[in-house]
Amino acid sequence: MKVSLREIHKVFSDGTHALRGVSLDIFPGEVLALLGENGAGKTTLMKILSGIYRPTSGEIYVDGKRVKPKNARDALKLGIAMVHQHLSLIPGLTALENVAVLEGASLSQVSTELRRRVEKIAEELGFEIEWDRDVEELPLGMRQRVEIVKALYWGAQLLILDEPTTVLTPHEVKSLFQVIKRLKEQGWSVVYITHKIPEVMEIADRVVVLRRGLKSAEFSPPYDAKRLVEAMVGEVKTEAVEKLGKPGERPVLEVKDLWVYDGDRAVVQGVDLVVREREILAIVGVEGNGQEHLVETIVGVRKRSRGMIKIYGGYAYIPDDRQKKALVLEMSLVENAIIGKENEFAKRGLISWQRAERFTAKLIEEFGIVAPGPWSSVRQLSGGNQQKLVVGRELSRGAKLIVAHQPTRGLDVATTEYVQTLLMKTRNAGAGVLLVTSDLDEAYKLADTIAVMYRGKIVAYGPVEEMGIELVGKKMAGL
Amino acid sequence: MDSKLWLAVAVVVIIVAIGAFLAFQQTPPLQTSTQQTTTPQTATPTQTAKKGNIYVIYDIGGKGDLSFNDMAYLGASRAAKDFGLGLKEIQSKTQDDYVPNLRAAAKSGDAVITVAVGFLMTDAVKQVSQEFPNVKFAIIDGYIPDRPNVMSVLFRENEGSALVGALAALTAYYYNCTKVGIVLGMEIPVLWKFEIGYAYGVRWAERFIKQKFGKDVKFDILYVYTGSFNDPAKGKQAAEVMLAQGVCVIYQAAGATGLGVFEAVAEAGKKAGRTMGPPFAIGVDADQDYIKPGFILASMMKRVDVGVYTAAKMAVEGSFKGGVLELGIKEGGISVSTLDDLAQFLEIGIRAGAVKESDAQNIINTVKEMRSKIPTWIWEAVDKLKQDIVTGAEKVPLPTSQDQVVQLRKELGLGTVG
Amino acid sequence: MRRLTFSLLNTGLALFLAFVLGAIAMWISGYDPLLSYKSMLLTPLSDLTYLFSALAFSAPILLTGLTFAVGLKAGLFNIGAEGQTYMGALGAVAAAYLTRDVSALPLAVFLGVAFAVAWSAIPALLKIWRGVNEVVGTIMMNWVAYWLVIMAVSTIFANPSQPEESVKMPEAARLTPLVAGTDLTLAVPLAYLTAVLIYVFLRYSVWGYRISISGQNPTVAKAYGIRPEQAVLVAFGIGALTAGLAGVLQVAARPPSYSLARNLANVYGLGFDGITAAMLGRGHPIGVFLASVFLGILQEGARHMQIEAGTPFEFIRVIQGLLILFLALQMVRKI
Amino acid sequence: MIDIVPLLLTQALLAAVPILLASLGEILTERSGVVNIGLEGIMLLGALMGPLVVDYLHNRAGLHLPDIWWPIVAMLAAALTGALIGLLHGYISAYLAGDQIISGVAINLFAAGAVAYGIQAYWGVAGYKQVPEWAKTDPIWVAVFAFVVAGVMWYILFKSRLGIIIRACGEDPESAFNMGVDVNKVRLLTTVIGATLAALAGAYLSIAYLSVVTKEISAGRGFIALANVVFANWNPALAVAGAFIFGLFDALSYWLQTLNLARYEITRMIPYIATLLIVAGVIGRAKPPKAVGKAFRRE
Repeated sequence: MKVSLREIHKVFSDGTHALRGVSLDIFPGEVLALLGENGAGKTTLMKILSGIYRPTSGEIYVDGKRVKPKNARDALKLGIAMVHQHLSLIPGLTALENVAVLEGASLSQVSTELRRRVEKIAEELGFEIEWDRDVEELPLGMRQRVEIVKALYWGAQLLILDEPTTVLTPHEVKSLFQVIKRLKEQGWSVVYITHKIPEVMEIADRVVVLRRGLKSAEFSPPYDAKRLVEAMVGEVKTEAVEKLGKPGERPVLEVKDLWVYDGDRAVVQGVDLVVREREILAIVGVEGNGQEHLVETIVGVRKRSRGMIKIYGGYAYIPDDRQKKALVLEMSLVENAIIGKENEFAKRGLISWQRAERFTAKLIEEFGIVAPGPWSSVRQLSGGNQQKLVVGRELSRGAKLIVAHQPTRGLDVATTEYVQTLLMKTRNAGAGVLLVTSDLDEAYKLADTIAVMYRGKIVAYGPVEEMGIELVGKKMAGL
Repeated sequence: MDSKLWLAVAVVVIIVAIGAFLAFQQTPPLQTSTQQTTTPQTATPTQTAKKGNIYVIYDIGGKGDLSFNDMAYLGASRAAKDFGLGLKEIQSKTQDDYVPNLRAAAKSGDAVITVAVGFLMTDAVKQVSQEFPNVKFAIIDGYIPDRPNVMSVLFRENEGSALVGALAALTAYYYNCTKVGIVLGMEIPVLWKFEIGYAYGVRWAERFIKQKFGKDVKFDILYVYTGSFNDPAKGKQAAEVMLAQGVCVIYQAAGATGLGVFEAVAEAGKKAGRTMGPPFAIGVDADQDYIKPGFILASMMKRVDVGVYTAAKMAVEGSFKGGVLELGIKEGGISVSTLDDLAQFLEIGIRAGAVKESDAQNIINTVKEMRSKIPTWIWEAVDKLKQDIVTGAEKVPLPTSQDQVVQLRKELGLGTVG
Repeated sequence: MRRLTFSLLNTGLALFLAFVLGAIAMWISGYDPLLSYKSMLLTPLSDLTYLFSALAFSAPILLTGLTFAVGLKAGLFNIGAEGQTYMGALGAVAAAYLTRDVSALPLAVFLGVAFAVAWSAIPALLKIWRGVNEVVGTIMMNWVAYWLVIMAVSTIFANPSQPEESVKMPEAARLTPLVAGTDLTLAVPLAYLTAVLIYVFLRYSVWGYRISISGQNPTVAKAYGIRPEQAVLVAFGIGALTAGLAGVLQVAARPPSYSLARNLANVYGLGFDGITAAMLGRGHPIGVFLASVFLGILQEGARHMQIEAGTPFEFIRVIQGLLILFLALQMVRKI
Repeated sequence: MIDIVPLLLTQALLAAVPILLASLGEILTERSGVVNIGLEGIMLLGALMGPLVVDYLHNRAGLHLPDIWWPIVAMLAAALTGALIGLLHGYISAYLAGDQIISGVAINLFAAGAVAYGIQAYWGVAGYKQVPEWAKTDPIWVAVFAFVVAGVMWYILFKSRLGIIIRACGEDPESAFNMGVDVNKVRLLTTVIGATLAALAGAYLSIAYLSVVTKEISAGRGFIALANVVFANWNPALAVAGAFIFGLFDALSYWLQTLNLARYEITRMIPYIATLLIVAGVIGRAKPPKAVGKAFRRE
């Protein structure tokens, strides 16, 4: 099956011009890597192909015939399926029921035929899946496999994988690549969305690079990593982040024997760690190994079951999902800017909104936030500007401990650099940073100390000099 | 605004239109009562030309309470017709509406008499009658003895309740049953008169039986306050519980909740394969014998309509004076329903189009047959008690405070189950 | 600003359509819509007695409406105002029972508010500790309050000389009409002042801010040191404060009875009217104020509609229902 | 004392039926993501429209039917009324993305006025009207119907493919939409069915259980049904238990009262306290559908 996209434009209702005329061909039996940094439009483009978004203009052809998929099901009928980065299985339904949604409404039960065939597909791919559990309870890796099986079951011939490795261990990544190769051999097309160069080099038959909503380059093997990067980020002047001085002695965060349960599952199991002044401790690991619970327990969103957490000198918190965990989207910048420090703007219990507004204006200026005004709602801001607001707010707390959870996720290169620089500056000024990331590059760039988390435990811990990338990779995979 | 909006608006309009069309198919349009055909609902020109208006202020129960509001309407509309007056009805949503309602009536300047229905309006009438000393007020069930422009219409429901208590007990005795019951609404002071009066009548019947047959019979009197005047389901459940414990006659003083009592009694009778009691229910306030013909032994009639009519009449004729108009058995304000009463009520219903003529005849026949099955000595006994009350030979206790009620319950042995 | 414009336009359009449909319904039923509306909306404004009566009705509705509005801010669907109003009234009655002089008034406010707050703490704590949905919690507490207060008024607090109601507020402790011959008591300015205070509280106070954050996004609140549980407690507590005050004022500042009826007829339904006011007023204290005045005028207008046009009382409810239905439509989204 | 038990159980059963029917409807509706707090009003309208339409057809339109058909006609009339209101509420909630709570409150207000007025306007009697013998049916049939509905609904929600679709709309409308589910259509449909069941609950009161229409016949049962939905954790099987327990406590209270074991106010409190305790203690945290009450709009 040959799929062609012609001159696709997408303008979102908030005015973002995400795609500015992209054309693309996907041939049968190839693995096409769609490379680009966050916000380049890769995902938007593929969501249009898979029926989730409607293009503002442009045309889609499947085997030469013009098609207009209205939703994912239409696309699937055409043989196109997408496995989303934030998987789109429906919570509250079992894995099997998620596959069966597409069967359509009927008073009959999910057929045994479906179950049999689904299990067969899973077996062929070497997947082990608990079909009768609520998908919410399944680990992320397994959910991804459910999505792949679902796509195959419903006859997809073009499989779009959106950043599939973020939720996988290195071992799982390997087996995913094998699956992709096997699919390719059987004549399937795979579109592989990523911003990770090594993955591209390993798996792709062809690479298309997107930048700022435009196709910037196309490559075939053999690839030159450097040229790939250039095509992806353009020319970026990266200000080197300089680490100044050694970590101090005084701790700003102490965690001892911390246990956290989610339901009856121990998701954090006896974690010990210390963050000192002028130290960045990077906790790396594949997502879903308890990092989220660890962070959220430290900042008090979740309850610990056992253990001790001591924070010296206050904390700032940059969560991994700014829209859900850091900002109240319906409220204004001013109201968002003073969350957690509302007392500083209050006299006798009454907040002075004038002072809060002045403070916000300062944040806007200092951190280069592009916003219609301090009283416009945060929802109107772009993702990067939302993150700048969060980072600005948090760093202006003057806390001794910064808890940064995936602080650069979803940001473009420039903003990523900016945020990283800010973190480093804060460290240099004497604060301690707990950086939780799944991006090893970021970890190595910033950290003084690296800890690896696997299945709720810290499995390796040491100064960055002693933690070689190979060792870390192994530990992340639980080896 | 988009097309969907208009569609939604259209849906609403259509629903309302269909509903209204269905509801108002009948001609002539709009009669708001069973009892009256000729009382105009709206202020028509002919009406404004009338000599004035009777204002009726209903309490929060409003019309349809099967109690004093309905009966007050009945009396007021009859008076309006007889004396060529207009009728203005004002419904109260909360207790706070009483004063403004009375004021609005008083301020209108065309009120021949303003009738406040219900004891809850006592304070309000006290106040507004003072503000408007030239306006005539009547209050039903409320006690305001010292105002020249307020007539308090009170009823001795305890007397009537004693009569139906005797009727209940004697009928039960006739059917070899020793348990009677009473289902009440919310425990408010007015209802004590029903409860205690009923119990007194039952105990009187015991003495009567002893005298006549030389037998010692002891009746259990079960009573339940359902706490509600508007939930028939509660009345039904309460009555069922009583029936299951062997109660065969149940008196109700519970407004619309009492409808459930009738339902339970009739259902139990029909389940036992009967078209008539036992078990029996006893109605209250109005003549309710028609609601479940054959299963309602009689009704304790509290003629609020008579009270309202009398007050209006006095106002029209200029004989109105403040003070208390107390209506008991003697004055014809309290009675036990008769076949004549039933016929009269049904006649009103037929005129309003609420009852079909053929149905009415069936109802009367059924009730007649039922009554004839009750031996005459029972009716005579009830009559004797009535005479004794009129002459003052029997004094039915009249509880006015909680302590008295508690005391009387003990004395009369209410609520004991054998 | 745009949001405000939308709100006003929506409300205006809803009002218009509800009245038009109401008129059609009246016309079909054979009543005179013009006369009905004139007597319903204009007569209350034509006479000071009527106007003050309308304002007197607006006071308790405003207070219970604020309960719901504060709950909404905290993301709660707190329909407990009904029961808390009963408890407030019970507190006032208890005060009247305990002291027979002017001190009954402050005691009434204290006890009434305390009872109401204690009552609201139960569903609040059940929500926090056991995750009991506040809708269920408050519905159940409303019913329990209903029977409990009836029992109290029928027994210890019964008025021996007028057993259909509770003991009366001592004469000295009553808030009597400010203008003789009307129903305008201090309750009205007090309620309006409360609305202003609640507005200030929600807009300017630290806790008001925390409630808003918790209501909009509890995760964010938790992450930055605001405890949503506390916000729930505070929102319930403030709500109970106003609802309890409504109950107290119904006893202490409402002529002629200055007591609590045995069937709770002078407090029953206020909580639900408050929900209506809060919805009409879009949950904003000033909006709730305007809505409660409007509802007060409707309630006063209802009697004049019955007198002058002979139109039954139920039409008021029908129009209110239609009005709120049209509000739900959110008819104006784009200008 | 023991011989009262069958009666109490029967009473509990019959008192449970309206609560059960309404809460089953609401469970279905909420499972798809729409909340309808207008149950009370819909019950009232159902209780009125059943007898009213039958009366109209029989007495005014002169329709001749065997008596056995009239209760069915009444039930259908009530169902149709419920369906229309459901259509309105569903349309507002789903397609217009209006505020579902406001719409529900409006239904309650509207019904309270319309039913009181309707009884008066149609029959010319204020407040109440007896339902004629020939239009009545034995409540047990409706009880059986309610239990069948509970079973069917349990099957549909948790076993059938339709249920998967419905739950998907309530949990994650975005994803459901992307799977080709017409979310708003599903929501409209479940709201219509839910309101239909609530109206049948009302008709049960007037046609089967009490054989009378009064202006306040629902007497708060719609709100109890709402509580029961939460109590049942949105599960039809548990809703049966919840409604029955509520009915049982209700029945028990009268019995205790005839024994003079407690003041009536205390016995009347029992069901509410019991419900509260059960919800707090036994069921613990309720887990509502994630998208309940939230409108779905496509990007």
